Amino acid sequence: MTATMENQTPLHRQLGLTDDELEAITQVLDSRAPNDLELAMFSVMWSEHCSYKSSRQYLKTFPTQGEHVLVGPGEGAGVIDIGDDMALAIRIESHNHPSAVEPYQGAATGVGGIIRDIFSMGARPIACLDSLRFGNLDDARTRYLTEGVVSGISGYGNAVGVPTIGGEVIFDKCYKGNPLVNVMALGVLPKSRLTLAKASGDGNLAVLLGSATGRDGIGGASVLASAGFDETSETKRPSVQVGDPFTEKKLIEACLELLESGLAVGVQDLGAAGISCATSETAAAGSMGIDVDIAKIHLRETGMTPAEIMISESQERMLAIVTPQNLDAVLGLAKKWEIDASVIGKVNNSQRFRIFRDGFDSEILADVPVGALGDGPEYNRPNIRDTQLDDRQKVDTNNILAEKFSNTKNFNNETLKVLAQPTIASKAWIYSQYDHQLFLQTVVKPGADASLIRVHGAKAGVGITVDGKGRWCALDPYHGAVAIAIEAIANLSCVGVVPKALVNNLNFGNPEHPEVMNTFSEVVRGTSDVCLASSTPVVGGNVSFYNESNGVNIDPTPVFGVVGTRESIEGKIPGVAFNEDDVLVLVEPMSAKSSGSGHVTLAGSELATMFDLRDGMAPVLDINSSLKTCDAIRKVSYDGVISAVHDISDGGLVTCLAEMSCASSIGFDVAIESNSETTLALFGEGPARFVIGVHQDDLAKVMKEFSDPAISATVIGRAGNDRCKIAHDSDLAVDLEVSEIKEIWSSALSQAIHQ
Amino acid sequence: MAVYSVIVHVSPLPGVLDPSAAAVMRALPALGFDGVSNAQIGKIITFDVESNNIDSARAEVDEMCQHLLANPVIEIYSIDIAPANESVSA
Amino acid sequence: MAVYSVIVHVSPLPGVLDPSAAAVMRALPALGFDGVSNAQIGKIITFDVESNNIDSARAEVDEMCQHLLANPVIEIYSIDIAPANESVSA
Amino acid sequence: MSQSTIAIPVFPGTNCEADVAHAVTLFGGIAKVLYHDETNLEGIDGVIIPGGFAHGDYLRTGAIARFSPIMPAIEKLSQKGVPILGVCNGFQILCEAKMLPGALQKNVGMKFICQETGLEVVSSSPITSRLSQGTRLTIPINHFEGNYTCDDSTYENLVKNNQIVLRYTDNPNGSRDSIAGICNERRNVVGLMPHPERASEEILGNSDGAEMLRSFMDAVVSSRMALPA
Ligand SMILES: Nc1ncnc2c1ncn2[C@@H]1O[C@H](COP(=O)(O)OP(=O)(O)O)[C@@H](O)[C@H]1O
Ligand SMILES: [Mg+2]
Repeated sequence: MTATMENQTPLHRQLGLTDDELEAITQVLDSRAPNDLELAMFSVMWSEHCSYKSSRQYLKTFPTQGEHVLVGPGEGAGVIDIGDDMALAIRIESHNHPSAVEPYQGAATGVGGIIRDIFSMGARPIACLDSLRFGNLDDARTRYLTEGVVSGISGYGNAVGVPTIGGEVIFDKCYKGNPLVNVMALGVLPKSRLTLAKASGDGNLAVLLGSATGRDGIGGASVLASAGFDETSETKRPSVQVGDPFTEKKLIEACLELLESGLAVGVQDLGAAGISCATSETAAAGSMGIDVDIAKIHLRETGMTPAEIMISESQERMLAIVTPQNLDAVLGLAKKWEIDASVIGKVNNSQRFRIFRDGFDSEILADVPVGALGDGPEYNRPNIRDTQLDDRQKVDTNNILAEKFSNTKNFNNETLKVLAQPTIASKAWIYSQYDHQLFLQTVVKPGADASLIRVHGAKAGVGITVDGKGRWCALDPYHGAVAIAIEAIANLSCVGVVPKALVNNLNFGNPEHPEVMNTFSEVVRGTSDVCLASSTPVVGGNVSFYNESNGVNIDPTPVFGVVGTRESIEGKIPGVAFNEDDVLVLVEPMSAKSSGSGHVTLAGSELATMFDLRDGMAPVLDINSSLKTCDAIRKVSYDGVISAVHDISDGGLVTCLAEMSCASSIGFDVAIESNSETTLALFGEGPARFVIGVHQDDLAKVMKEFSDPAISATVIGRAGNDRCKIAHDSDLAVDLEVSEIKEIWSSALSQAIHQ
Repeated sequence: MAVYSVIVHVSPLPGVLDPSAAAVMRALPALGFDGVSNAQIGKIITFDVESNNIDSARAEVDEMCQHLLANPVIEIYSIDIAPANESVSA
Repeated sequence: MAVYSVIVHVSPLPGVLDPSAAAVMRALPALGFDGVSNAQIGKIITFDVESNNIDSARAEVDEMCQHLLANPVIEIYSIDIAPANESVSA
Repeated sequence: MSQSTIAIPVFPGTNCEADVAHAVTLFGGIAKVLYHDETNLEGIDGVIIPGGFAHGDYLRTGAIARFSPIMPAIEKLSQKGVPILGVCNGFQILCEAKMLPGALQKNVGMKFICQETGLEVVSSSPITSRLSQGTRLTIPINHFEGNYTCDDSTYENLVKNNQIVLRYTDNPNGSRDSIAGICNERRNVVGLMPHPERASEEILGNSDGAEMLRSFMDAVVSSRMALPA
């Protein structure tokens, strides 16, 4: 942490602070230069990762209000009311850079961190979802990363006792050097237990619970997450953190008991910037001051400097603020759950954050205004639209592919190839490694459009999904974000769920590049538009910048977790699997039907990506008619009048029908009339389009639900037999056996991993 | 080609958290075993390898450690190697 | 009382198929390493223990092995023990 | 007869206790979740050791848990003939505690597996009394260490005494002879890797486990009638 003689770069710059930032710190300290410890704490707390200095001005524009929102962005997790005096806590977080350095531990500690955010609010963590991005699996390192990340999530999530009930994964070459690992978590709590991380009350004590503090992750997550990747990343390795799910499990039980019995004034998890962040933030939130006695912090290693101790990111630690009267009871609880506890600080009225060497009458090692660390700079970085985007959007990908296949009438081969893409194929290889059934709550399990859980103690069912197709945002950040948010809502509607809240994880490249800032602000704008139109407030999020390798940024990749409810969990829930003889109906916004609308496109599609066509315009949606279509689907799904439903997403209509067929082992015979080319009709993508399976007797009743002129519903064929047939404008374009399709779709991912 | 007996010893890098050792340390006193300290749990991997000579064998085993047997980001390893008929002491 | 350094080596009982060793044997050829055979993966547990003398220390450690550190149904163990200041070779 | 009371011991790291309690209540019992330092099992009519990761499964699954103060009390109940069921981690703990023979190693595929799995009922026991031999069921498994292993003489005894209770129809983890569940010689202690409580309600899409848990509750009632009041 100290500057070496031979290294002439001043310490603040070595720690990633600019000269202006140093100047600002000096001012905050009343013209005193910070000492090394203070500088170390500022450097972590003012990093991009902790301070949101480039993104804050945009994040403020998200709609965050709603009657049911109990806690919006800014706390450990967002919280919404789900009725019956119950509430849900929701949060998403990335662990991209740690996972690139050590996939197993990076992903594992990502799960651990997000779970702590949830129970710090007084909520019992009940579910995780993961959103993953890797390069293509023909690369050995990518296979290693993929296996490592999935086993890390499995190893930690299963052992800590939080089921991973869904997720998504996309393989694309833009993530080769910089994989993305986003994890979303959900918790449930009685509304009365809601606790915010605030240290109020002069004389209250700060108790550190859980693991001893070691050198792990010294400036780890924050430093790693605030700088891009290049050949020197090797040198960032010593800060790898190792997760201990067993200690976390005990911490969950201890902290929930602590909050349930009213023994803590506030609880805060220790994440990036460790003790510095947790102590100063809780004190600032309560408009108090805090003194920390560094000698009381239990350590795992010898010889640690005060700076190392204060910014260590050792995992599985929590900070509880307790009154002196309750201290013994709190220590007793820690003993029962076999976790270490030590009193490390005292809350006071000073409005200062002070660190003492050994006892509160010893040397003061740091002394800063309590809010200063959390009050980082705010930047208005240059924001300029990429000038190449206009040209790229003019490329007519639909036409290029139509011409490529102008002499093709039979698309059996292309169908099988698309189904074998790891991005399209069944994800069972992943989710069968995750405990997804714990708590006897998973009503719709991974493998469907959205997961659906019953919440013990509440009448409502809770649906949840996570989506984020960066390719669309690379083509047009505004329309791409709209399409992704609608896709998430469409997935929820398949399980009869009304969206209630959105959390976002914005994975972007280097914010010092003006085009990156532009895609960022456009994505925020697109997201906000859908959130407003659908009454889905943003209740939390996370920004991960500097996702670049060797100077090349990843595609802008916003990941949206959307949670919603349905009034009751009882009743028939249609799945992806249709029944023999079901009538198949294509339901879509009327606006998607006209080929000129650009709602359905091959640009950004799986088919285009297979040919390395990466230009064109993202799907352009009419937000209102798309939402109306989702509403209608939600109703027929909730009422149980249909037997099956699946949205048309990656891989287009062919993939949607094939997946329904794989789920049921039943074939289909479908004919589509459209004035577009076969390639677009079969493989075109664009959300808010669905195929439903309906029993003949219910058809008339169901079709009535789609009578709104904004919605189009067309009977396209029937389920049955053991062949999958699609005719387009009277040519038989696809004719394959169910068993062949199923074999390829089910095994392609595991084969690609084990090649 | 000759056959060599190999013993690879893999243990957590100093300073890296070793949760399983911590759990064992915590359990022992409850089981009536006091006075145990500094526990560490590592892996020991033994196998035979064919190679031209002991140097090439060692180089190959080192490669294996880097890529499969150990995780150099969080573990250190050491290699003992000897011609197969001589025994390598554990 | 004196302090003793202990190394306990736990390995699969001969004849018991060890899935982790089998996985290593499967993975090596795929990574281009041929000619490996007889792989076995064991655990190595090192710690310090306080006791009156080396014999009582050994007896205590043997107890720990019997009851906790190894499972005799599938594992065998061996114990190396030495006064803490002398080093025990791995 | 009054409702039966089932003890559900919780070790640090256990996570299926609420699920098992839910299922016990569903099938007419009173669930009593007990922390592992409990030694008084008075009034307990049966025990289900739930799944999870007791002590993090560090060192070996079940290795540390079996030393918990509650274990001798459970063993004492078992000697009286009280039905004891270990599910998943519970099975691993019963093996480590030598209340059941053999051991559970890592799955041959070296991966955690959470999926529906086909089973065949092999013999009658406290969890299969309502199911005839040869009945096929689908029940989820959820483990990394479910690969049942034992030496030849133990295996021969298992076969001779009909102690194999359940077999996988499509051995997912490499278990010897596809063993998914066994009982002790006295047939009151049963361990199995699959989770019947995860397959006991229509709403979860599978109720194949219900008959197993009903069988267990039957066994508890029979044992209460056999025991001196
Ligand atoms: N990384 C993952 N972890 C867990 N489940 C996953 C993962 N990837 C995909 N799944 C599951 O597989 C199913 C299909 O996923 P996906 O193709 O992304 O659905 P959709 O296109 O409808 O959003 C979903 O149920 C999802 O939860
Ligand atoms: Mg979908």
